[in-house]
Amino acid sequence: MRWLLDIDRRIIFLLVLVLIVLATVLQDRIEFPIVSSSPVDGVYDAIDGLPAGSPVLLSMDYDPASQAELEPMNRAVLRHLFRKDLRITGMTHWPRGLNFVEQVVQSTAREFDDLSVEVRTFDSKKAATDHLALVKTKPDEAAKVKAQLATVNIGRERAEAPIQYEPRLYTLLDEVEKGLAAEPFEQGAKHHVLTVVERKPTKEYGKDYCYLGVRLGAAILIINMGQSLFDAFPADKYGTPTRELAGQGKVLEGVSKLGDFKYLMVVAAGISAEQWIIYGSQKYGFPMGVGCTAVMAPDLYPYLNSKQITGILGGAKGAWEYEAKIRVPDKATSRVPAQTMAHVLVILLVIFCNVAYLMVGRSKPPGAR
Amino acid sequence: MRGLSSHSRALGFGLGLGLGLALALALAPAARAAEPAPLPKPGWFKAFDTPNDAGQKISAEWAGAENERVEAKYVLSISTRKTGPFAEAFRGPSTTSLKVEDTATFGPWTGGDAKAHHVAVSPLATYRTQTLAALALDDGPKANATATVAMLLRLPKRLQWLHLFGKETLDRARRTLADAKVKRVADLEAEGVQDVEKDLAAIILDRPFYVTLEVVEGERREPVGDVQEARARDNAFNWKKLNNFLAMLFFGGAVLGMIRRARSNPDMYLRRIGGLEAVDEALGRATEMGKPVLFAHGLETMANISTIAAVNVLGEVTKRVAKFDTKMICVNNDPVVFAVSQETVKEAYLHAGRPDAYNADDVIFVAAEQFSYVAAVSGIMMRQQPAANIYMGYFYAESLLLAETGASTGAIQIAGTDSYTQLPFFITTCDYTLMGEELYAASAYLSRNPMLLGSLKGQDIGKAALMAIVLVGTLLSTVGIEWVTKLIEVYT
Amino acid sequence: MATLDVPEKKGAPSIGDILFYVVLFNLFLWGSLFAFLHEDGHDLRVNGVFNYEALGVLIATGVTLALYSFLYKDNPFFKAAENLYVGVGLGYELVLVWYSSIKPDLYKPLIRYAVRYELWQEGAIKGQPDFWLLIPLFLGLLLLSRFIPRLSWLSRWAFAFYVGFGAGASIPNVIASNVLQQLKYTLVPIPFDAGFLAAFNTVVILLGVVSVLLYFFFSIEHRGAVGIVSKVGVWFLMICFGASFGYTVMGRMALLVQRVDFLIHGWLRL
Amino acid sequence: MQFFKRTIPIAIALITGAWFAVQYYVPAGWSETSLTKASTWLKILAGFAFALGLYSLCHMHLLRIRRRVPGWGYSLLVYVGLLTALYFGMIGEVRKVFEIAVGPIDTSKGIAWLVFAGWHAFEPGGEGKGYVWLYDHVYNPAQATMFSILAFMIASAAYRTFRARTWEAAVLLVAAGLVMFGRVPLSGLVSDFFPSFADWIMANPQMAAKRGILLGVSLGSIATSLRIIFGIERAYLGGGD
Repeated sequence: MRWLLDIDRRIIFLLVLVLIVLATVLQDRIEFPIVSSSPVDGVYDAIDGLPAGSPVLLSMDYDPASQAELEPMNRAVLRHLFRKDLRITGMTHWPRGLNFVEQVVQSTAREFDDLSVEVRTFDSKKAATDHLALVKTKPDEAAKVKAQLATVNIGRERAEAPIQYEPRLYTLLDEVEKGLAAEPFEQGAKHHVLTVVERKPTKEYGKDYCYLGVRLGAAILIINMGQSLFDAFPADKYGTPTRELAGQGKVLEGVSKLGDFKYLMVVAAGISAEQWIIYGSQKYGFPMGVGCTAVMAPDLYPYLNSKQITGILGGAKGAWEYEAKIRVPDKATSRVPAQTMAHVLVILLVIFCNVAYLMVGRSKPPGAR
Repeated sequence: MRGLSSHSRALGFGLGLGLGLALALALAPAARAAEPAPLPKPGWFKAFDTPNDAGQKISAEWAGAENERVEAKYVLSISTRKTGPFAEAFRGPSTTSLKVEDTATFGPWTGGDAKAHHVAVSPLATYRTQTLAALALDDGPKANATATVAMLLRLPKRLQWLHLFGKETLDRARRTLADAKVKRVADLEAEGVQDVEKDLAAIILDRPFYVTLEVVEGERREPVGDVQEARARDNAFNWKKLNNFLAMLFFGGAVLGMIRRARSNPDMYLRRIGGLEAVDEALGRATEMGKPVLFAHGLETMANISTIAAVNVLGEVTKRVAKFDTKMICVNNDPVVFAVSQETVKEAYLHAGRPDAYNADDVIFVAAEQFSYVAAVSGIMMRQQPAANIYMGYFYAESLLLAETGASTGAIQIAGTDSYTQLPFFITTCDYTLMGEELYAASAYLSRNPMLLGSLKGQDIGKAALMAIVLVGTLLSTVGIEWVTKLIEVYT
Repeated sequence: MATLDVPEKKGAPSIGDILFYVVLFNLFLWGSLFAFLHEDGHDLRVNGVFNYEALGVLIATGVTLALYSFLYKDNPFFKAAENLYVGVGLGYELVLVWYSSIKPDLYKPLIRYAVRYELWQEGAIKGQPDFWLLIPLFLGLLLLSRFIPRLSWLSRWAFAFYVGFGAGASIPNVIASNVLQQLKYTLVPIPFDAGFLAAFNTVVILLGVVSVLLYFFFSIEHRGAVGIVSKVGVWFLMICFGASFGYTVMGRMALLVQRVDFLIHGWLRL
Repeated sequence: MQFFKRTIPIAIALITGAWFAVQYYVPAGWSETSLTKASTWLKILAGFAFALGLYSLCHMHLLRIRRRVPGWGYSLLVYVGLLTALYFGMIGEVRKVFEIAVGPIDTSKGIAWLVFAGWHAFEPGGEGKGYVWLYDHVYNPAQATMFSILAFMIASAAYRTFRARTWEAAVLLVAAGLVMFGRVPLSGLVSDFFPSFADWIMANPQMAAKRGILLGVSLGSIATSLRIIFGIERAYLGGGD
């Protein structure tokens, strides 16, 4: 048993490496049971329970440095908000995040475009790939191949015959421009190549969502927003007066101050989450949820316990669970399984070495330090 | 005709007056009902230099009033002349800008009238340095016709500024700009002239400003009080940071006082610090094995206190190394730390009476960046197999990489860091670890210099005070006495 | 020359070592070939121009594998990658020093007036030289006095400024962020009315802070009551270190996943 | 001599230290300016110090090459990396100096092409791309790889050291195990208790100890600062009395 304790550390290195390589190679084939934790449920259920058309505020307070951790959850939450047809108002406290966050909002809104696609079905993957090459090189010839027209809306999880919606379509189609084709995909033993003929936006700026941009002031800004949104943000990022956005049938209809929002979601890399709680929800009373980096999460749990926030999405794990809940597997989903397996390995190693240690007995002098 | 006309006019006038009066009387109740609630009327209004700032702003303060509501706005206007013209500098709902909420300006000292309002406005937002520069540079006739037109268009503004600031201000601005060789306003954006804008700002701010307050709702407008005068000044003390200042005086006093006492009373009890006792053991082992000792500072620069403490430890360790006649390699990542370490090691050898043993190449600058440093130091560990590794300073992710590699070579490892995120890794992989504060105590402990030991005693007094504050403060705030928590707020 | 004189361990590499080198090298070689040859692989030319990106990916892969080979043992591949990386890292930092401090902070506001002013009397250079910068220039030159052993003590003046600034500026900042801020979070009322757990948590934090502080006391013996409380402090410290360690594992694994992701999708294009 | 070697530096440290300790409380414009100026000066000083570092590193490797120390060939690679990075990084500046001195140069052919190839080789018209390329394909991967080695190290450290040798070690082990297990996404399958208990540990006992450490550290650093300012601790000046 002694040797188990003095095991060459290179064996451990090898175990870790093999496991992660396997998990990465078999990424698509690994089905991971996901049990969402109650903090994540807290955010999801709160948003899911809102009636369509409720105004919500989304504060995205991070910058490219925390992008890897926060962008997946930001997108996941946005997708959920859009899918529920809520009226979304976006903003940020961070000047460095201004354009970056805007891009996240816009591209997510684009995912809800109605896509008219020509579906060309092939029997083999080879034929489909060849066709794709043809679309790239000789679009005219490619257009002559017989096709069926269908409408797809990935955001709303809708697709017409001959294809059926499945989550894979999301990553396949979300960046395909008009006139271009997506990579072939297999469904029911057939291989389909989808060529986008037209994109019809279904989410309209100013009506379904808006982006107020950035304003400095942190806590003071939040207090001002609690008094009057129009004074805190006289105009949105593009110069449209916010009063105009509050007109009939517009995104801010019936909203003039923070308390009028039905929900606040904060995706934050810094202290702004706490500021939103203390100066915002505590003072003006509205439910809110927080998404933050894994390091910050423990600091926020006391607020969850005291019910000042409905839930927390913490780091990659939170994003992963949320992606599962809204059935859109994205970046978090592709990385978390490998991470998890390596993590479990470490736990097993610790258990194993302690069992071995106890069996050898503590009386013997320790071997390798 | 004339008589008639005057007659009829008088008649018409009388009739009109009568009718109007009657109408007014008849409609009066209705009109009063349609009229919205009266505007808030603050009882007093004053202006003064904004405290705790760098002389950029002036403050206005006024009493809270009845009927304050979001629709009714307070409007502040400023001017450089008592008679105006005034320009609007602030507009906000009358329910906001309460003084008690303005901790950004006052820190904890917002007290007094709970309903009073406070707003700090920057004259530079109204009278912009760019405008001053434009006017100052535009001087003199222009041959170009378009320039003349442009000048004419700007004339009202120029006249207004001349009226507000006087010719002397423009002259001062002109001199400043000429000194900096600025010829066009766009030049102000150029590199090397950023300070000119500061100078222009100082020229604009160098005068009293006049402030008026009005209450505005829709078309209605009512002035509050008289025109007030204030001047923006550089403040000498930031009262928001008073608690910080007092804390510094207290801790500083405790440390310095104890150092003073230690001079007359050098015998002092000091608890054992295992990690430091182990230094001699490690050096002894290295001597026995004929292998070198490796000393690594963390990643921080020389301006970081942990690094300073690490260099102090380095000095003490080197003295011992010289005594033991062992070899030491000191690896660095920051060039300043590297140079300082070289000096420290050299002097320590000299101090130990072994200047011959000093070799400048023992202190090496191995790499300039975090992970190439890791790669290089790991390489040194694998190839030279030091018998002891000493890590002192502020570490980041490299801590575990170094310590785990060091452990695999079988070296005795002693670490000391105040970077609490890395402490877990040192604790688990090193033989001895100085946690947090112990790093700062290390040089005192090793040198046994009474003055340094005295400062440790001072630290203990500080800790005792902190413990007392925590315990008493929690007790007080639990029974509802809040002022202790106010005392420790941080304002910037 | 202590750092140079210690001879590196020399000896014939064992069979295992040779096997390892051969496997590693072949992995790189065949992997790269595969990466270029298979269907979705890299292209040699893109738009008729040599594909520098693909070449870059190969180099990146080489560096990655060579650095990982250190996990097996110190070896020639690692030594090569290490030294190359040290060189590139230093070069990169030097370029950074030039672009981010010497050029904008010293050359532009001070020296270029001396260098270029005469050439462009009416030229594009606006502003005045900032003569304050003569101080750091002077101190910097003092630093360079270290190249002359007899004058090297002059560099102490520069050290003194550097260290003095660090020491002075840190005091108030430490009080603000580490003393007051931490006290503020600790000094909360014990919420007896918010349920047992909330009150318990507050008491736990209070006990932890006080006992850890007591553990750090230098000038009193850790015996009797003090000994017991500081023992509790040690337990808190151990919980803290264990928990932080455990909490970090996941994040570190993510780094490796990212790297493996590069090898499999970026290099091999699977 | 003692005056120049010892007294002046201590006086400099005293004056700068004392002023920048007080500066924090002085909001006036000139006080802020002194802070920004001094931090810029520190940056410049660090820049000068880089010359010392560069010399040390180059000197060491040059010696290795000259003396043919075993493995001296690897030292050549340091120079290769250094010069490549410097070339790609500084070629633009060199070109500027050239253009100021001799007027515009045509870098599309001849010797000028050879010298300035790094400026445009990687993408026609893409100036300075070479530096980005080097960053993306050597510097960045090397950095990320060294960083990711942590994953292996953390696994082996956990295996080697997490043993219940003493009561303290057992506490550490249990805390680490609980938090690790609670952080695994799968722990929720077993029981909701684990993730929430892990969070509880992080938010309470862990937080408490962290605060205790931070408070102690701040006192230690204040004391060290004062010892520096008042010249009691002067190891950085070579120690001595």
